[in-house]
Amino acid sequence: MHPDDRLLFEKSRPGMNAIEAPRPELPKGAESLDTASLLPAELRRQSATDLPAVGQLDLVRHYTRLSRKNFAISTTFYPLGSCTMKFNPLINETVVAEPGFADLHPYQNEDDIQGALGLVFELERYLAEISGLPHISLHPAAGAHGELTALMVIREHFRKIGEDDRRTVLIPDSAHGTNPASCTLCGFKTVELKSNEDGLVDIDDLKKKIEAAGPKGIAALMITNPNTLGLFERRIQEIAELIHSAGGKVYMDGANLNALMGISRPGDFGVDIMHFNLHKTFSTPHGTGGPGAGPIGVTDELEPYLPIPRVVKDGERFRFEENRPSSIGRTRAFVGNFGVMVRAYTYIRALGRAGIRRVGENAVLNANYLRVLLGKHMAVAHPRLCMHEFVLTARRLAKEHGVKATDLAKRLLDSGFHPPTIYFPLIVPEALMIEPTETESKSTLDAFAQAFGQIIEEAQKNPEKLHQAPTTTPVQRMDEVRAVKQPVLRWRRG
Amino acid sequence: MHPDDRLLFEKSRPGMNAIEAPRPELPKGAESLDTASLLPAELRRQSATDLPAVGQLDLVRHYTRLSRKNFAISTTFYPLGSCTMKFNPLINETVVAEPGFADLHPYQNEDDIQGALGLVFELERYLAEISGLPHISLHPAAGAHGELTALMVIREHFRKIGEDDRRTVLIPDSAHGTNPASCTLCGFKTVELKSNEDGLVDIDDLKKKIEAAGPKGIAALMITNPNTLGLFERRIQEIAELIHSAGGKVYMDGANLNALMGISRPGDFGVDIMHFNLHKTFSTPHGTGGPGAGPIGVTDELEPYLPIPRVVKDGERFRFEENRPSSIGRTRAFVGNFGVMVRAYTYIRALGRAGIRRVGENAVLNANYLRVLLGKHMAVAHPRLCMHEFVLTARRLAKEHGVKATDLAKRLLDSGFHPPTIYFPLIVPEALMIEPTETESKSTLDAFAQAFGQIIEEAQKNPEKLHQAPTTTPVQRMDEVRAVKQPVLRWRRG
Amino acid sequence: MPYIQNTENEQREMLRAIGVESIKDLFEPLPASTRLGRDLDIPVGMDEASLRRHMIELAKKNRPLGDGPSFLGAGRTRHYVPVIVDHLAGRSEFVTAYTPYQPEASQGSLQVFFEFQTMIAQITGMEIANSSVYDGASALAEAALMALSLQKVDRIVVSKASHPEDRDTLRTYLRNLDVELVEVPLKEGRTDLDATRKALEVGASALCFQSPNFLGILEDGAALTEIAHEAKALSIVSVHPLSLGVVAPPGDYDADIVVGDGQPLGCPPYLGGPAFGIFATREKFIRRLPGRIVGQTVDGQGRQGYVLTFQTREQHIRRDKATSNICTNNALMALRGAIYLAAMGERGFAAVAESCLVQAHAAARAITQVEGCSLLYDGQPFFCELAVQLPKKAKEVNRHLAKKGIQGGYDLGRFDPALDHAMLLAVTEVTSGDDVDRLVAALREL
Amino acid sequence: MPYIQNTENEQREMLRAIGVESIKDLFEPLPASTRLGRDLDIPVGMDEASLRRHMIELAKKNRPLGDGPSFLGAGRTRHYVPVIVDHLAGRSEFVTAYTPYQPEASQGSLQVFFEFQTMIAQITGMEIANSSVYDGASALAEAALMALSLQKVDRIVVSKASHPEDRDTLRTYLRNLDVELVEVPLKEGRTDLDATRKALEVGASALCFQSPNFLGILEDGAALTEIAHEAKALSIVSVHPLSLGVVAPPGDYDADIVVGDGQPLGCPPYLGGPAFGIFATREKFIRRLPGRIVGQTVDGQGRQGYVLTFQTREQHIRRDKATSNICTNNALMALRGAIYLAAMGERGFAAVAESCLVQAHAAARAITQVEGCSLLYDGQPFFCELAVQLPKKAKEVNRHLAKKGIQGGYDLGRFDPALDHAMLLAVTEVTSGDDVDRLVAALREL
Ligand SMILES: Cc1ncc(COP(=O)(O)O)c(C=O)c1O
Ligand SMILES: Cc1ncc(COP(=O)(O)O)c(C=O)c1O
Repeated sequence: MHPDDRLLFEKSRPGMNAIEAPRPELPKGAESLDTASLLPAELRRQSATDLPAVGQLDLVRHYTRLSRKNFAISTTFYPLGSCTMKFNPLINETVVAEPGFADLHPYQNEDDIQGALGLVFELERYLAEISGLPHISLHPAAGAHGELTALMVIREHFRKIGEDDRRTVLIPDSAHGTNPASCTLCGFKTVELKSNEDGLVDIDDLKKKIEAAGPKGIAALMITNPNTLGLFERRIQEIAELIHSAGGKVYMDGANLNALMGISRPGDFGVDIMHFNLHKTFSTPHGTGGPGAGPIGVTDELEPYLPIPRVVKDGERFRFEENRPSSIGRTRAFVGNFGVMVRAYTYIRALGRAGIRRVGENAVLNANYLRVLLGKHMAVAHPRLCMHEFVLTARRLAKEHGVKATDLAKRLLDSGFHPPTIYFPLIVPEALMIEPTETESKSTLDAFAQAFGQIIEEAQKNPEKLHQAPTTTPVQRMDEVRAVKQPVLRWRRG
Repeated sequence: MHPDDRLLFEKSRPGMNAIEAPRPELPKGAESLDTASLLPAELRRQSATDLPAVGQLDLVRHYTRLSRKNFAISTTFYPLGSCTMKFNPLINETVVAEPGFADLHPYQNEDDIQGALGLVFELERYLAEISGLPHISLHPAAGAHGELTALMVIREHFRKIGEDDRRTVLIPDSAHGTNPASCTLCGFKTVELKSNEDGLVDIDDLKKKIEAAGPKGIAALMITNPNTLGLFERRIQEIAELIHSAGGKVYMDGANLNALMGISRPGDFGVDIMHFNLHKTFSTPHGTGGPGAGPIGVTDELEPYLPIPRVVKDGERFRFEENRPSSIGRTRAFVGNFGVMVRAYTYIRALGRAGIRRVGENAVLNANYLRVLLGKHMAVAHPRLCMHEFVLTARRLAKEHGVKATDLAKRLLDSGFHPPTIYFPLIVPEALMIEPTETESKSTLDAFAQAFGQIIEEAQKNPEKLHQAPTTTPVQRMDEVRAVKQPVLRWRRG
Repeated sequence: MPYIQNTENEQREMLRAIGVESIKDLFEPLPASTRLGRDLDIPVGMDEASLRRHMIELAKKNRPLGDGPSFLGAGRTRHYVPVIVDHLAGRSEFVTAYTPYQPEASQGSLQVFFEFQTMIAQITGMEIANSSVYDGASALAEAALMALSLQKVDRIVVSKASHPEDRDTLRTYLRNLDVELVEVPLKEGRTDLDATRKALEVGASALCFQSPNFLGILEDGAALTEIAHEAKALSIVSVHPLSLGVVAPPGDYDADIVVGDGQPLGCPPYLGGPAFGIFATREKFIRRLPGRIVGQTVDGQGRQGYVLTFQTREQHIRRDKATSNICTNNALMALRGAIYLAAMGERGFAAVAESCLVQAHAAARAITQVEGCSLLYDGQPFFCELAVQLPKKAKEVNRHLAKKGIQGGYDLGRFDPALDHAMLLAVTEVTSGDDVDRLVAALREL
Repeated sequence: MPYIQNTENEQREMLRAIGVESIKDLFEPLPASTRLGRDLDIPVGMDEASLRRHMIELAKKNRPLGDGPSFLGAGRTRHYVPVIVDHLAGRSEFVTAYTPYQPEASQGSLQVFFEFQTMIAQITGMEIANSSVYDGASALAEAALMALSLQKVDRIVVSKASHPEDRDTLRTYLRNLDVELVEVPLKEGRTDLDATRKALEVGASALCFQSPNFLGILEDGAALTEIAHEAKALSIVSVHPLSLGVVAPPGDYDADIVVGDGQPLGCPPYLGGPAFGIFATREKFIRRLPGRIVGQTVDGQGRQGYVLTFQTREQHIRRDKATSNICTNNALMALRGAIYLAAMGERGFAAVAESCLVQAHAAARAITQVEGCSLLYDGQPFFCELAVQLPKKAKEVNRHLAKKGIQGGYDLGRFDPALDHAMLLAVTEVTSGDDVDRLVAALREL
């Protein structure tokens, strides 16, 4: 191992630090303070933190080298399905660093943050226009948080109208794991809906489950549209009507909104409430796993329950509004992930109305093109026009050659591409879920398809190569069982 | 080849661009301009530039991937002798990006750039104090440019005092190539001085060459101290006196000033004029080969000849001064590489007087420590206390095992370290010139020494491995002969 | 549009390959009735130069805290962010990667999180930590949920001295789960120990308190934890992470879960987000922990490396039985926290905390020399925030300070109407002596 | 000191390994008389937070051009720098590497320079380019030296319409080489063709001119080049690189060497430096070219790659016989230029140049509607700078403009005392219509 690849703690040399801490700055005449007496002994820290002590160059090398061990959109194609790994424009990063955005406090006088409040207000307006849902809250911190917040809104609504017994939420079997998990956190019971052979909601099953829930049992349907197979729920309006007639609300998981932007609006096809993922659809970066933002959009009916604070406009002045008796309250501190909002706002303004529409169009174009190219090498789970993504199944390869989706993924790493999402959605065996996004060029898609084709060929001729892959990465396949059986979750002084 | 590794031109797709050019912004009422007629046809560009046309993501990937093919201080130890590859503090980069430094014009009213002029003035003062030479010009763009500018100062001085026939410049055989090259550009004739077996200027040879130059022949001695062997010229004062008695000036190449900072001052040991390399000693980055800055320092006697503009202080106000009749004039446009000066100033202020001295001390400590470690594996050209660097010779290895300095260098790449400077200074056969700098930790030096030791062992047991090295880099040894015989100096449409 | 890569020619080629005529045909799966038949009503796009100008104008409509002395705290405190944090966390391989599902392609992030977990454990004095949740408030809510699932008593007790927005969040999370939330009153600016004992008498899954609490006062964490444990409740402590440089960490007094908002560790205040939520606990609770955890293991060659582990807790595997619904967390901000802690190191971390402590106390001394100004809870220990009694309404005082170019403190009337003549002032290592002098001078003018 | 890595313990260990007692002993090679027996008289060091504050204060003592409308040109013009230039050129693997002596460890830089050379060749219309020299002025001097070594006539002719600092630099470089430098006068703001012919009659190694010239006027490059060639002199043209998006490149009229300052291509003005020098010429002159050149070749495996080539021209091999003394050049700024050109692309590059052209002409029209303001050389073609005759002294006008928050133009009285009632105004794509309106309004008040 190169010495610079050790853990920070192993590089630590007592007495070093990468930053000289500032000396205390005292007001005039305060030099005489007896600093030892400022804290009672029992409140003073006695134990050492043992934080690593390294010089600045060692620190720079440490993190620079670590960064180089990541695959990232900035270095290669990263078609992780359901994650919308699109280009993150650098202008977003430049503007959010402005002190006029970064150095603001949530409790400043509203007169001092009119630009920021105005940005929040406008961004809500844009998201409302894009979704067709008139009211937006930018409060939630990520997609799953948006789901939870939205489910709370639904629950609060039913509580308010005396129907708090509605506790059933219907969720298609193709849904993302956060959907049922969020339901549980909100005190809802989930019932799974079967997908039909077209990969869409089975309307008969839906009817059955609605019935089974009893007259006042359905709280909501949580539907993802386009769904996680990359398919548009053609009968969404009919589905929404069924739910509505049962007194339920239609919740849409908006993780896949990229496909629809400027083309079709959830609010127009029967959705009552949805979440957005700003870190996916709106190009704010994924940051190795966040921060994100998971705004929610609602109909007029549900608006009173939105979390606080709201940002409202009085004449020309923007202000926070907290006094909202029907609100669910807060699901986090402060207004939301403002830094993420700035980026999303910047992105929308860069694209504008025509650009936003071209996003949707080209996301779908790229996905279909790649589907056709890869479809030559492997079965597409639902071989017809897809939206922003599509799912392949390696079932045959697994059966005939013992090569599984995970082996293909690992081998793609050796070709220098990040693999697609694998084993999701759960209803497709040996699934590879591929979302190229609109920001990739045709030549990248061609190159990926070529590499993929070669791997499939190799899988048939020399499957062992795939089982041993990857070989070009900093480490090879990791022993995940050992990680659980002999857990090492932190460094400890040896 | 990964498709993202192609040349930009090969990725070009007509119609794309990574940045939307702004639409022309016209003053009120000027919309009617007939733009086609603004240039006579014969002055209009008719030929296409054929600049590459790529989208923003492709461009980001292109340069991000390219950057990852470089070894750099931020990723690994880079002990290039004579180059002082020290850590480049990131605060330097942060402050120089301030619009108050970056967005200034050389012809602004001086009242609007008092901060900048004050910085230049202070930086000159610091360099004067560090060097012991009272007057500094920050004009030159790099070390070689500083040499040239300084030689012009010397020539101008002799011209002024009627001794323009002094055209001989004495240069030790260990000197850097820029020294003789700069002399030629200044109309001087160079005479080489032999080094003695201690690696220092041979005083007898010096006397002989002074004599040979005739009574009014010597213009200057160009001496590097510590010299390129990493050795301090112990008899520098005696040498300076010999030159001075012959009527010549002592020029010091200050590329190696790092070793002396806070400990010994050229102005105090007989130097009349010298250059600094801000990009080496003062941590402004090397930037894959610049920009640098090569300020020069001079005695009172030589001050009148310094290039213009000078920055002077009138009371509390700073201003440019151009009206200096004895000045050599300009060797470039404007005041100098101000962006580099801001970084050097920041660096000096961070370190302060004590820190600057610790730089010199630890540069010498690190070099000697590494010398001792590596000396166990290979002959040190001059095995005694060195200053900031030292030189090994692979002569024996070359003779006995056919492994040359270049083979060792290439094999070090496979260990993840940047190799030292090789084949310089010219007077040491199979030279490896190693400058660790003060910013490396002992553990890095230990790790390097260990890798080096293993390579030496390998060189004896399995020299072929070294001849084939490197094997872990993006390309292996390049065919340099072909590059000259079949020159391809640009891309052309195929 | 430089963000979209297809030229018109390429679009045509691709459509041909797909076997359709036009982009419109691709949307055949959408019934006409689901389509938007018009342009979106959002502004037209902007070239980069115009957009940048526009954004700078928007930014200029805000007054950054750094524009003058600022004493706002109450959940966001200003600290010096070393420039390396921006430079290193800005590396695009961190910014544009996602959750490290493929460990071989993500050893960078994974090692970062492993080190982050270690450093959070080190400063809190706890055994383990996860690799971040959203923020301090949701971390508290997750901690309560974890306690509920461990202790199975449908009751949570929380100190009224916890941040009001944290308490709100807790209330919102618990509201739908048939869990009783009980608030314990204060006494002299601290959680009332007797009232706490009493509130826990009928049992609870956890006692939640914050130290330093919302009024800046350091709680007697040891006593509160003991009270909780006597009632078989877990002790959940919300911390200001930087305070742990000088203040005894909850691990030292046997707390069960430590949460907090990571903003003071290298994150700009950003109007309240994003920063990251800290979550540390005992190793034996590992299977009930929310969020991502990175573990060390080896590859086939025996090389040390890192993976996401104990994933069976998580929603993508456990769905409605998961310990939490969290998926995307606040990784990039946690990375900032990691770089910050590593940059300060053992010594620097303690030194910054000491600076906050000393400067806040020096400021307290200077402020209380002003006629009519006194510490609201004189004699109580505090870290970097002080509750000050004022001669006038805090609202009015803040208006006066604003006129002097000073960003005043948090109006405690918002916390408790009875305290409308008091404000909470934050003084940290970036508050200069001159800032305090200006504040004092302005206060004298009241 | 965080920049120095040795702890005291380590220092002791290292000294022991070296076999000396103290750091002082390491300096035994320095005779006592060469040692400084005292501390340096420079300020004490600063922690990063204080240093940053200090630097921001210094920066605030300057007025950035972007603070208001600005019309200064004359060798530095303001252009929009796309943010990707900063982000990508700021990658530490570019910033902290050095000259690519080891090609296997430097393929990144080498490919960048190969592409840079190509793009410079493309925009200038020349066959080849080097990988940058210091700046436009020194590039001109190097070009003259190259011409001298090729043509061997000790005479260089330069147009008086070239930038005065370029001419100064040329003069300084030639002064020590026994070369005669002859300046050709202007006629109507352009190099006088007849005078040029005459100046070249006795022969010269080169004719140097600038287009657009210092007065903003586009020269008749074809005519001047023909005159030079008739006299067997090389034609050396200094260009504003952005002008080449709309203006015929020197390669199209058979120029021999093209130089220029790269600042307009993605470099901030930085009070005059650093930017980079452009140097392009004919392939047959390759062995006389100054500076570094990157060539394409293959490795042992046949993989395409890049190396520094034709190094036998250079000082480190040829020493006193080298074509130039240049070693470190301005690589990182050239990288900025490369990213800029690649970002704009064929279309964007032409579009920006067109914007400059159009906006400058629109501004000229607006300005000349002001009583007493006219173009100094009406009817002459210009790109983005205009020489304007004023009703008052330029100095006075600039003072008035400054009061209005406007950074005025370059006082042409500095160029030629006879022109003290004229100024050179730069109008580029970043000059807004509003900027021009404000200028015009201010001029009306004169
Ligand atoms: C379909 C779907 N829904 C919900 C989520 C959850 O979003 P987040 O990770 O932002 O919490 C995801 C993200 O992976 C998703 O793909
Ligand atoms: C000893 C010595 N002198 C002079 C120079 C020339 O300096 P620069 O490259 O800045 O022109 C160098 C740089 O490599 C050097 O090492």
